[in-house]
Amino acid sequence: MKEFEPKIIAFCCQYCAYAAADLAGSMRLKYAPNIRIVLVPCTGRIDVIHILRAVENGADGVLVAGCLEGGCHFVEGNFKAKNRVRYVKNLLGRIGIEEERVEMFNLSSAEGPRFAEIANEMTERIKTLGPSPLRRENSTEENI
Amino acid sequence: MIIADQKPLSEIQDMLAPYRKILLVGCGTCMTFCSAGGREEVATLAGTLLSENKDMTVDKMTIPQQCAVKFIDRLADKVGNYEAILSMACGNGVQAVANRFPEKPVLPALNTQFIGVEKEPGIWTESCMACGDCILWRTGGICPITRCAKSLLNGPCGGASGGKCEVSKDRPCAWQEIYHALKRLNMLHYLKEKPRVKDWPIHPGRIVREDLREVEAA
Amino acid sequence: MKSGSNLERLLESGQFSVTAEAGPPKGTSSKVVQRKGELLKLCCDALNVTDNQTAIVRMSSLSGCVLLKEMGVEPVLQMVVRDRNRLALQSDILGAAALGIRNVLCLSGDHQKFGNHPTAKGVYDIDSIQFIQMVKNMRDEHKFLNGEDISGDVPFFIGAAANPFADPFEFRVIRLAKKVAAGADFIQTQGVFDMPKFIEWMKMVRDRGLDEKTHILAGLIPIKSVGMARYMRNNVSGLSVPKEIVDRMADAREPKEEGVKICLESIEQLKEVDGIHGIHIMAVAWEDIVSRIVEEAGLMPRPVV
Amino acid sequence: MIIAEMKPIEEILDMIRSYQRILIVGCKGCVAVCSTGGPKEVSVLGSLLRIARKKEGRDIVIDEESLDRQCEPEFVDLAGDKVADADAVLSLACGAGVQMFAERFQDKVVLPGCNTTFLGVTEELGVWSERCAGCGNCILDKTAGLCPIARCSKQLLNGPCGGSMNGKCEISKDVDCVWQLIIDRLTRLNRLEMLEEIFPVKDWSPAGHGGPRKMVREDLKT
Amino acid sequence: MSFREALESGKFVVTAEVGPDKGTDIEHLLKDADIVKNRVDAINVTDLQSSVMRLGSMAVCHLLVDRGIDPIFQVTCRDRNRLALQSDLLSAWVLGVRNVLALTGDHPTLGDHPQAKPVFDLDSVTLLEVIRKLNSGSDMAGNELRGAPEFLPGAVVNPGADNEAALELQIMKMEKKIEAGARFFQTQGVYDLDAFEKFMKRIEGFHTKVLGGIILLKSVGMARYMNRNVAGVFVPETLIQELKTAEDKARVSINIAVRLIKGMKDLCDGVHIMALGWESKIPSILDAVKE
Repeated sequence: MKEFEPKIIAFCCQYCAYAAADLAGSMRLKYAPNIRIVLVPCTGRIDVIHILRAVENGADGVLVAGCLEGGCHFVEGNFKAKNRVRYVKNLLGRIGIEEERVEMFNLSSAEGPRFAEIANEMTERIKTLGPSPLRRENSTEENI
Repeated sequence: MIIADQKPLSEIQDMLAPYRKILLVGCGTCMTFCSAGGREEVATLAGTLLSENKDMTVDKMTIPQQCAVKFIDRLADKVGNYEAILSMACGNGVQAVANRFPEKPVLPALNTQFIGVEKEPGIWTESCMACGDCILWRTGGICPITRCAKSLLNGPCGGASGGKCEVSKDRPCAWQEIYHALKRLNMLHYLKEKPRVKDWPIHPGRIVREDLREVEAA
Repeated sequence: MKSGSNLERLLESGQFSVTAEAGPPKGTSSKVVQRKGELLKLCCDALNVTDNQTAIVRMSSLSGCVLLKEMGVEPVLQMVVRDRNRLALQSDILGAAALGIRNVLCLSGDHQKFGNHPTAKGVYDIDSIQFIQMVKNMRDEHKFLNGEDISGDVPFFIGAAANPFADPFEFRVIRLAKKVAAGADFIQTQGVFDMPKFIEWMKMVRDRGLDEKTHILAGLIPIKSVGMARYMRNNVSGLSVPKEIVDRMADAREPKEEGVKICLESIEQLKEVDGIHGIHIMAVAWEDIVSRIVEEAGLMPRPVV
Repeated sequence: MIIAEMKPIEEILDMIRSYQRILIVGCKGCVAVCSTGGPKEVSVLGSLLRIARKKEGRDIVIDEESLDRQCEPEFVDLAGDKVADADAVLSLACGAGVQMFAERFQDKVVLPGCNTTFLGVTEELGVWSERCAGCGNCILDKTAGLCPIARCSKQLLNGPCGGSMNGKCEISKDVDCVWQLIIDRLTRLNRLEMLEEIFPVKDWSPAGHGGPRKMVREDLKT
Repeated sequence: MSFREALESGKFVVTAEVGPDKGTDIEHLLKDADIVKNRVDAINVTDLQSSVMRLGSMAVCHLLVDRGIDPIFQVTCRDRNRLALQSDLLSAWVLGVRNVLALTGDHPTLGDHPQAKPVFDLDSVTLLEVIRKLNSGSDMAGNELRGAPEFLPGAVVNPGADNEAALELQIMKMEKKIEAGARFFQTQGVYDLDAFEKFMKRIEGFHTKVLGGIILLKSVGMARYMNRNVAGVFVPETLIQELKTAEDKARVSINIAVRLIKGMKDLCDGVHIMALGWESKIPSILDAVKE
């Protein structure tokens, strides 16, 4: 049986996480290939619906990566995102989707290695959880 | 929507008695829809006040909502010129304006009545009491908390006759309406549910939604 | 005489009066009320029977009053506006009159949220000041709230509560004035721990001449333990317990004795305050201490008028 | 405006359990302004329901619509075609809107997605509080623009009870004692004498306690 | 024999009712009670009937207990919230009250204080549940009681509903009341025995006792008034004619009551006589029923 390879959507702020991912690339750091990066101008731009759509369309995990607290280019965008991520986690938990599939991280543009670490950490976490319950709909218990 | 109607003119004049320069403020939302405090009613009331008190200054302004600070701010550079603000908003609006301008008397021109709908032109009826725990899905889309005079949750009292409420012959018994609706929708089983005791909300109410706040959640 | 009650006779004749509180049980055990009645009978002029105090369901004040009356103790019927509308309040007032109750204390009541039925519908049809006025009209004009006539007498000595320690402080005396204007014959105050504040309040009361229009009984709460002192200081809104009191209780080797001492010192001070016509002792779950306090305060035997 | 909040998702899932095709209808009036039932919330709820049902392995078809207002029949009727295709309508309007829907589409199951909570204002983004009880007899001119009926937990008309401490209500430290606010404001306006008057007993019949209310304006009748 | 014992013995029980006055004057009421005292199994004391402010039901019940009468304490949900209702029930038990009739209560707008705030925190069904809970030793929030009452709970039902929906709703609610602990029912006034029989058939198998309501017809005007204004009461035209043409109207009125009671003997478990001021006629009615 092939090992499960999760699909993880990462909403990355252009001022920090996206730059950090870039840096990780130019530093030739190796990190899990499961991360699909979506560039956003600020995590404050991420809405509840964006995260839900990702889950609905089959993402096994969603991570939102914004600036360090206090370091947001738009002052408080990452706080808004933090509140929304917490809200979504609660909603998903209540309909039986593991809250751990969605997470918020903070890092600076200089933290290329940290980005690689986050990517690996999230991938490991989702591997432990298994595929999204939404992707399991047609499979039987045995081959999960 | 919120339904209101204008206070008796004599009461408005009583409350305006100490003042000569008034800013009359209308509201562009519910009060416009229920024809109680929109641009048109502002004009009419201003005209009436002026015709009765020749030496009075009544200036008019209507903002989209009086319950939101961003719209109330539009009054900021004007209020200094007036002794009092006469608001044609619901109670929320009057208080929001009063809160924004702490040094200014803010007076209500309307009596806020209820949350309701327009039945036909000129007639509004109450349909929601904002009790905080909606059960319309079990009552055929008819609210017994609001539309039964006794807010009964477990069936009608013995006072209905001819399908009408004991309180007034021109009000239907909400429970008979519920019965017909549930029958039509094939949901009569909801009538046999276990008796419920209502958890009444504690007032004043306050709601906090963390996902919308801009400050860091505690 | 408005009611002919013992409390009224004593206060009107200028005696320093003593009242205490007898809370009814959470159940139908009439013995609980009778035991409190026995304990307090000789040392008090009248006993308040609380009305679902702190919004916790108990036997009603009316039946507690009847039980006390049957054993020869004079009751004060406490009534709150939280649980009954104007029909029930008036109806209960008539019932109490028919059953021979002569004192009533009109209150707002703690919010239902604090009790053991927090989602009950709070009634609050009328407020405590309107309630006082209503009872006064029933007594003096023989009129119900709607203006209709009452058959028979409604002889009540009408009481109200005052809390000098709640905020806004400046308003407290205005509120008392309103209660007096509405018809309060006597006032029982919140428990006094913060003596300077109370004395300041009494000065404002005298400045308005209110002490001559009503009888003010200062409230006292005997403290049993430092835990109770702390709890009241931190958790009970409307109570002001100074830090010194908590410290005294904390340092005491025998906290109960210290509590009695504090209470006795307060009584001594209160006796000296102009306009105070008596004390009201609220010894919740410590009723057996009351007779000792009254005795040691030199207020025994209770006068008969 | 009318303030509402979304029902617990568990309750919504329970009420739509037996339906396959749901039309979620938002309202662009009050509930959109308080971020509970506008177009944005319609799509969030739609997505959530699809996720939940997909997880259960049961199909659901969700159609979305948002109307200018659900408390007026002409707007509600605009949804007619979409309503016809649905097993049930899930309305995110206030209770008045839900009932207007049920009234216009008598043979359709109409379900409430929100709990309507009070008439209030936005204190700050994400925080709403109650301001008006719709009691039908406004006294804000006598109480300095602050309503004791809506904002005092005991609806006292003659000043604060003994539980007012440090400007807060006895029921919660998050709730201001409105009488403290009234007194502060009257002090500023130099009208403290207004407090001395005894407010008479209130007539509650226009406040909804005389049975469900109805308002007729002869000048507007056709 | 107490009311509970009478009911459980299976005999045909009789209850009457007194309505307290508007004031603290109780002489008249006690006189009425004494007239019927030894002829009935219990006397209902109404709770601010028709939302008109009167002396309280509990005080009067206590006075009746003192006179050796077993009262049925009527309690409505109109004026008291759940705290006051439970508290009053505990008190009533202490004052010797053993039977409670749980009612919703008329709306205040029908009474003499139409501006009052009605309460309706609970309704008749949930009030019955509360009584059951108190009987079992705890309050409705589940807190243990120190000493529990043992009330006999009763309720009312209106068999004369005027349309299908109303009848179905009455029966639905009656079932809920039985489930909530109602041990007996007193009905709205009955004048049409056929209709009543149909109603009794409809509820056959319900585990409860039913006391048919008898309202003494004092005049033609009263009959017409009830037909127009009182929900669920229907006086057939034949009865109205009988009363209209009678010379001794009181005599005929008594005859009608006697006939109705006799008719009910085979249909239900007892009768509840609402004499509305004609309490003095109850003994002769009961004598005539025996003949």
